[in-house]
Amino acid sequence: MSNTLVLRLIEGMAGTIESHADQLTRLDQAIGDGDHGINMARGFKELAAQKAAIAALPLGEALKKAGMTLVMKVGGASGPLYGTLFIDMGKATPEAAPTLADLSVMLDAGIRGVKARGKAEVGMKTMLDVLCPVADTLRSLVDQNETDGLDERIIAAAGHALHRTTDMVAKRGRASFLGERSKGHLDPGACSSALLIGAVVGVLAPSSAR
Amino acid sequence: MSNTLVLRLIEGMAGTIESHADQLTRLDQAIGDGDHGINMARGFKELAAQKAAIAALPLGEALKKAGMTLVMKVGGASGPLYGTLFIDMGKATPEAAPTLADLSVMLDAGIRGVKARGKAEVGMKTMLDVLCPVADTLRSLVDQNETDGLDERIIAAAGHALHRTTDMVAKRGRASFLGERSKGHLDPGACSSALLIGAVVGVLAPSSAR
Amino acid sequence: MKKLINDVDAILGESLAGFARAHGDLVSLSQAPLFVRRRAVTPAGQVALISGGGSGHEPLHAGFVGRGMLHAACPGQVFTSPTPDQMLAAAEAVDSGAGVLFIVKNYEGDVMNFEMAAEMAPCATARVLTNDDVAVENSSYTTGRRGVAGTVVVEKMLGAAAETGMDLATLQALGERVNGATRSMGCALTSCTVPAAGGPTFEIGEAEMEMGVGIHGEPGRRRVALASASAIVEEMMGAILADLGAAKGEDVLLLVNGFGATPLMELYLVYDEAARRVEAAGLTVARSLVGNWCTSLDMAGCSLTVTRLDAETTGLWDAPVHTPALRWGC
Amino acid sequence: MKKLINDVDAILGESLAGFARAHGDLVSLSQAPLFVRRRAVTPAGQVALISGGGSGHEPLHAGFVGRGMLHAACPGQVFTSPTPDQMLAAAEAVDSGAGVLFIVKNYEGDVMNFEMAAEMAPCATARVLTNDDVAVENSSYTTGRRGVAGTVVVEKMLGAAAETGMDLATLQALGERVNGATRSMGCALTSCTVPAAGGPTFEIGEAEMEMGVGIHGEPGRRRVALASASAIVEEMMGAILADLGAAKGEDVLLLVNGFGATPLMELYLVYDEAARRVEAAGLTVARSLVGNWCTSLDMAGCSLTVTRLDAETTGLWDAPVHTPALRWGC
Ligand SMILES: Nc1ncnc2c1ncn2[C@@H]1O[C@H](COP(=O)(O)OP(=O)(O)O)[C@@H](O)[C@H]1O
Ligand SMILES: Nc1ncnc2c1ncn2[C@@H]1O[C@H](COP(=O)(O)OP(=O)(O)O)[C@@H](O)[C@H]1O
Ligand SMILES: [Mg+2]
Ligand SMILES: [Mg+2]
Ligand SMILES: [Mg+2]
Ligand SMILES: [Mg+2]
Repeated sequence: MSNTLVLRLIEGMAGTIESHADQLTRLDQAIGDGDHGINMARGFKELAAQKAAIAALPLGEALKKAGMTLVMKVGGASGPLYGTLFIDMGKATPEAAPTLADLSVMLDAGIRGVKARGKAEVGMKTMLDVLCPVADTLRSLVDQNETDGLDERIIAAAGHALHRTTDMVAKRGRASFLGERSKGHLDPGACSSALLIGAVVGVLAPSSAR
Repeated sequence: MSNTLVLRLIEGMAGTIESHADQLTRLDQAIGDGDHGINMARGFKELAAQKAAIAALPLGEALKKAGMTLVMKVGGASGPLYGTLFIDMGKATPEAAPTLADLSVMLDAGIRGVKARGKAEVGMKTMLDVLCPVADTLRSLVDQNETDGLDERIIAAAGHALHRTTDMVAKRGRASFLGERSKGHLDPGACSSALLIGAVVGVLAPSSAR
Repeated sequence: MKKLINDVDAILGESLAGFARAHGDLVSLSQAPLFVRRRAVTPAGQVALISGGGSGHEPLHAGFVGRGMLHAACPGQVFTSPTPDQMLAAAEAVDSGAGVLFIVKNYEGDVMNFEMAAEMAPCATARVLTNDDVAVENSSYTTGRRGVAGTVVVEKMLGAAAETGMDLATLQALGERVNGATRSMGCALTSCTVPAAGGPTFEIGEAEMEMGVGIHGEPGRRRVALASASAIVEEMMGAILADLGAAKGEDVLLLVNGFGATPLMELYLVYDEAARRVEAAGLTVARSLVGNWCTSLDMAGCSLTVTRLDAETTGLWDAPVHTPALRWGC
Repeated sequence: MKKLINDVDAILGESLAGFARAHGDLVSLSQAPLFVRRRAVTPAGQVALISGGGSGHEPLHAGFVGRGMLHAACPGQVFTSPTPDQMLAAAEAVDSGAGVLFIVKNYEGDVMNFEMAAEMAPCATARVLTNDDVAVENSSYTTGRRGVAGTVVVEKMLGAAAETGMDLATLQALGERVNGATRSMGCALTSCTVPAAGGPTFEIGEAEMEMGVGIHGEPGRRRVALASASAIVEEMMGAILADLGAAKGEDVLLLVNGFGATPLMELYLVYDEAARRVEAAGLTVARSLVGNWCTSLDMAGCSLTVTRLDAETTGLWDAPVHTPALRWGC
């Protein structure tokens, strides 16, 4: 990936998080402690501030540095989790420009890291409930070699998966303290994941951006 | 004064205070600390509880005991002041049943005590701004030997005097901390004095009670 | 009104029962007349310090009963002066024969009730009146200034002095000197709610504050727009320092006092603003105290207090104290 | 939102600056990475205790840094876990070579950030997780119970034990024992307001309360009608004692903790209700602590904590402590 693409990815993600920070915070007020948007905005602002230095690195190193930046800046549960996602994606990044198949492998590696860090699985009403369906979609499209309309399908998968968190009872994160009362609300971290995926797709395939 | 008259005086005063306690408190919230009605109600409730014992005493002793009961139960600024009023009236009470002239002398004595205790004079937006005009009215009617309609005149004097506290700037009591901002409100202690005078007149001359 | 209470009329007794139960090693409670006293008997020759006033300012005063501070405290109903029977019973309980010093905040209710107690007291009494609140214009035609959080400083220093065996007249003079070296001013963001009244004492808008508020929610200098901590401290500290008249180079004690509903996080932020201004005025913050010491029930806001220190009063401040609310050196 | 602050983004730094200024004799502050440490160097052979967590719970944790308690504290943003760089820098600053014990409240954010710090730490580390909140159902399928005010008890006792030279593994085991002997539950009358969010975290009616609330305004067991202090304590203490499983005749420590906006008067009233119920259950309230120790910004309400005591832990509780917020015995 070229230097400018990484720059634009960081700008795209940081821009989306900044403009949706209040919405993420409101979601977290409903079933958490009301800081998710604030945490994410703090971390991605720092990422944006360091974009030049990060974009100057090879992609794998760039992802690791971005992840470490998030770890050291976001705080809360989402900091170590998003940090691990990026770091472990970085570790799985090939030297050459990644293919779609590489991207799928990288995302799977990042998700494995998130699951291990958070001791969580799909269905627990967390960011994994967006990340995993998206990774599944990407993987199966790559397997079937069907790249037509891939970007719309990814976005659709993220949106649909986010929507499905509404009916889940949280088993991880602060929302889990609510038990049944966590139902009826979107998960904030699932929402930020969907937003980030939207931003990435928007940069990589601008035509299909929401 | 007969035993039952003292009983009825205590009941009359306690009843008025109880039913106007919220109003007195609201006045005190505006320019004081919001407890005048509560203080007075606490004191007069205790007085009512002791009415039998008090009414059994000669009038002078009854007044002193009533005053001491208020001192020990009301608290705040109004406790020592109303207490002193009653105690010093008691000290000026003749052995024989008091005449109207005696009553005037007794009230003057009580007011002297209040002034000394509170280092206050007329015009400082306190209970004295009702007590003094009422005492003046009583004294001049007694001097002129004009007892016709005396009760209405007393009531009118108290009401008019109370009304006039609105425009005063407080120089004593918590309202004095407000300076000019104390204007535009009735003084709570002046209001309780007017209420007590109304209650006393109501018992002594039931026909003219408000 | 949202409060952790049972019956509005029983709050005071129930709360003091809990207080006495929690601190039974230090204090004991008399329910009628109501007062809190040190468990330890006043040593012969030691003047006993008694304070008191309306409740709702906790830990003031009962929280300051103990070694090196008060000998007894007389709690009135919420925001209402105690009655003379309480002071008389407390005096009788803690007087060692050396006399009793009443520490009284300057409110007519307190002044008159303590005065009646003094008139009836069987022992020698003297009185120190605290009136540290610069928010109120100081005019000889009115009641004068209110006693507010500076009272804590007076009680601490006199308590330490009493332990040294200082006699009644000297203690009284010292108290007047400490009070004279102390200035305070406060500011409220919300009203307090007197339980028996059931609703807020004053209405205040979402974007307003009461500058110069008293410790009972009495209106202050003026109602102004909500400002930054920096602007608030600027005005309060300006008024305090202008009135204090300390010379450059002097040591002072800086007390940042919360009114009850303001979190420590904000109080420390205010402390930083205040201390920087004290230092900028050429004074040295030699001693500090930050916390909720002289509260107004559940009011949000704070007050600043500055006391000029000398070697004697610094030593008295540092002397060991062991009370439910304040403890050091032992 | 009404707060004594300047810029919403600068609150934490400004408040900690004031804290460090007010307590410069005891602690010093590192601004980047952000942590508070004891001024005194950790004696050789002494395990260093480090805690931390989101800010907004003051005095927890920074207020407990000092002799006989924590060696360092890492404050996160308001209600947000600190980041691993803070824990690493703090560990480097206070490790004497004997290792570092992290005291972590059971929230995934804290757990994961401390975990990453432990993975990167150059020294030996161990961890004690506090999870005393009985309001949350204890299920192995979820995150488990939250760590709340019981953390204060763990920090005090471990701090005293560390001073005796206890090694890392033994300290960790002791911490787990104290945490295991501790149960808490809370109740909120109003919401807190996170400064950066600008408004209340939850809506709550004039006649409602949140039973079993967490220390970040997280919803609790259920929303119920505002009840008397007696009924509230009955439910909370009932849940605590049922879960604690103490035998008749045992000594316990009773901690009544205010959430920040509840006056001392109410806390002592609650203490009385709580202590009577503990005694009625055949236990002895051997030690008590009443005040605002583990707060939720400006939330009104309180929590109860009960810890079973034995001779060792009683001694650790009584041992001298000298921190900004807690001090006795010296
Ligand atoms: N164990 C976990 N595994 C995966 N995701 C988690 C886990 N715990 C929390 N999350 C995600 O983090 C989000 C909350 O992040 P944030 O509000 O920033 O942190 P905190 O909960 O510490 O305040 C949740 O909505 C959820 O999606
Ligand atoms: N020095 C004084 N002389 C005469 N009356 C006074 C004085 N100070 C206060 N008062 C009266 O007392 C009333 C207030 O009584 P109250 O509210 O019960 O006491 P407090 O002001 O201590 O709360 C005032 O409205 C005023 O009429
Ligand atoms: Mg959150
Ligand atoms: Mg009043
Ligand atoms: Mg009053
Ligand atoms: Mg958080």
